[in-house]
Amino acid sequence: MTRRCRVTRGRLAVPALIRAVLDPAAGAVVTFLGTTRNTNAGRRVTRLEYEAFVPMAEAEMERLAKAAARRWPIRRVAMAHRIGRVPVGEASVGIAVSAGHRREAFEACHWLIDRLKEIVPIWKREHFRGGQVWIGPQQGGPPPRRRAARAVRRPR
Amino acid sequence: MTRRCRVTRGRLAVPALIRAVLDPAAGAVVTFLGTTRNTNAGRRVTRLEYEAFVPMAEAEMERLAKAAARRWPIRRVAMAHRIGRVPVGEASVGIAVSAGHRREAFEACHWLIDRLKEIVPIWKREHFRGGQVWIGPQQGGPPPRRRAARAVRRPR
Amino acid sequence: MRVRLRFFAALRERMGPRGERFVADGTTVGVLWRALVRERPDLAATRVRFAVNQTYVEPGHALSDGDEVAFFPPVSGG
Amino acid sequence: MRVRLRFFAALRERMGPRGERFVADGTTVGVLWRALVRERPDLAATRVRFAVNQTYVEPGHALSDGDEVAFFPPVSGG
Repeated sequence: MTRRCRVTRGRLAVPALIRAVLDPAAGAVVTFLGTTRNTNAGRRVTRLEYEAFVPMAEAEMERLAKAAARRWPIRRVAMAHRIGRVPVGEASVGIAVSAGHRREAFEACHWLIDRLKEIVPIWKREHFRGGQVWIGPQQGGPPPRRRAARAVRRPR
Repeated sequence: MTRRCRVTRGRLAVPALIRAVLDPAAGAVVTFLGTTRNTNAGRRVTRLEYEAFVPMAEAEMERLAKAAARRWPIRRVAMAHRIGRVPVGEASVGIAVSAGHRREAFEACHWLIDRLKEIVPIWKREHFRGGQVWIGPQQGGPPPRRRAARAVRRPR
Repeated sequence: MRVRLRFFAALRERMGPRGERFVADGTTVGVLWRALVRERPDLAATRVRFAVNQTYVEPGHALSDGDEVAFFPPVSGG
Repeated sequence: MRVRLRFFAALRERMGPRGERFVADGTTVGVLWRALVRERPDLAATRVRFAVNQTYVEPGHALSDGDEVAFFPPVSGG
């Protein structure tokens, strides 16, 4: 199983991601793109900003790709995660999987994005109208950053 | 729900397919590509050749896109099917679905390709080393075309 | 009344892409197909679906003058 | 022995991206974290995971001289 996992800056190169998994023995390519949505939890999102522990994030993505290849008969995997600012409508993450048949390509791709969100060391900060906040339960208690906490409560 | 369904000649324009479903309210884009595999049922495939009842195929794809939007909260759908010759490794069909969240994008995209294969009036003829054959149970009885039937049995 | 015929894939190779037929009022798609099979017994084994004016119909669908009737072998797109 | 520290996301904003620490032989990652929390009680509520030399470890993992210890808030990539 061939794999190519990268953390990158700037727009995700989706055609290159797909080209990386094309394979004469594959009948199916499934691609997932995660894009910045303009709303989240009732907030009007203006952009996301991603930070990664780059070498470990790439190594963890490689491990996931290998694990997927043990679970499903897939041919190739390509994963890319963008860091820095990601405006609304642009992709922060791309995962492409090729396989002989479509079921395993769909299942492996879905599993990879689920697992990526759980374990790959990447963090997003959401910038919205009136503030910003780290996403994920960063704290057991209430949000620590006064500006963000205040802004969440600001009526629109 | 916005949709764009086309039967086309020449290489599938995958970036355009994905661009057609980008949406500021979408957090997920799932894309399926069906590609010509170099083997099928033990035969060495050299290319596929597709034929469609073009206006009805486009109308049926539109109907499927609408049906998917009734079953899942999706944002946009783009479907394209290539006709004519499709060499090994190239895509014959592309389906892109955007949605607020990934689960519905995966499920709708998978459902759309399953249904497309069942009902959209498109047919493929497989060209392989030594012959050619229409795919699908075109006949209740044995393969009708002497050349294809003979070739299937030819040892490699 | 007159109906236009369309054939696809393996059926097109045997019947040609298009045809025309005069049928009695009230003729159904299934009756029309059986008439074709009587003339071409090699079609008898063919699994076929019907579309009239680009919409799938059942064999009991009654034809109207000017209809376009399409005969499909099992589809295999994707 | 000397270990290098790395902090990310919300933790990086409080602690800076990098640090260094001298610890007794056999010190575990969990013990090191509790020492940091004693000095910075505002960290007490933080949910944290640990990686040593770019591999996830449990709090009971014993450190070695020269290790790079990374402290992660819950990840939120994708």
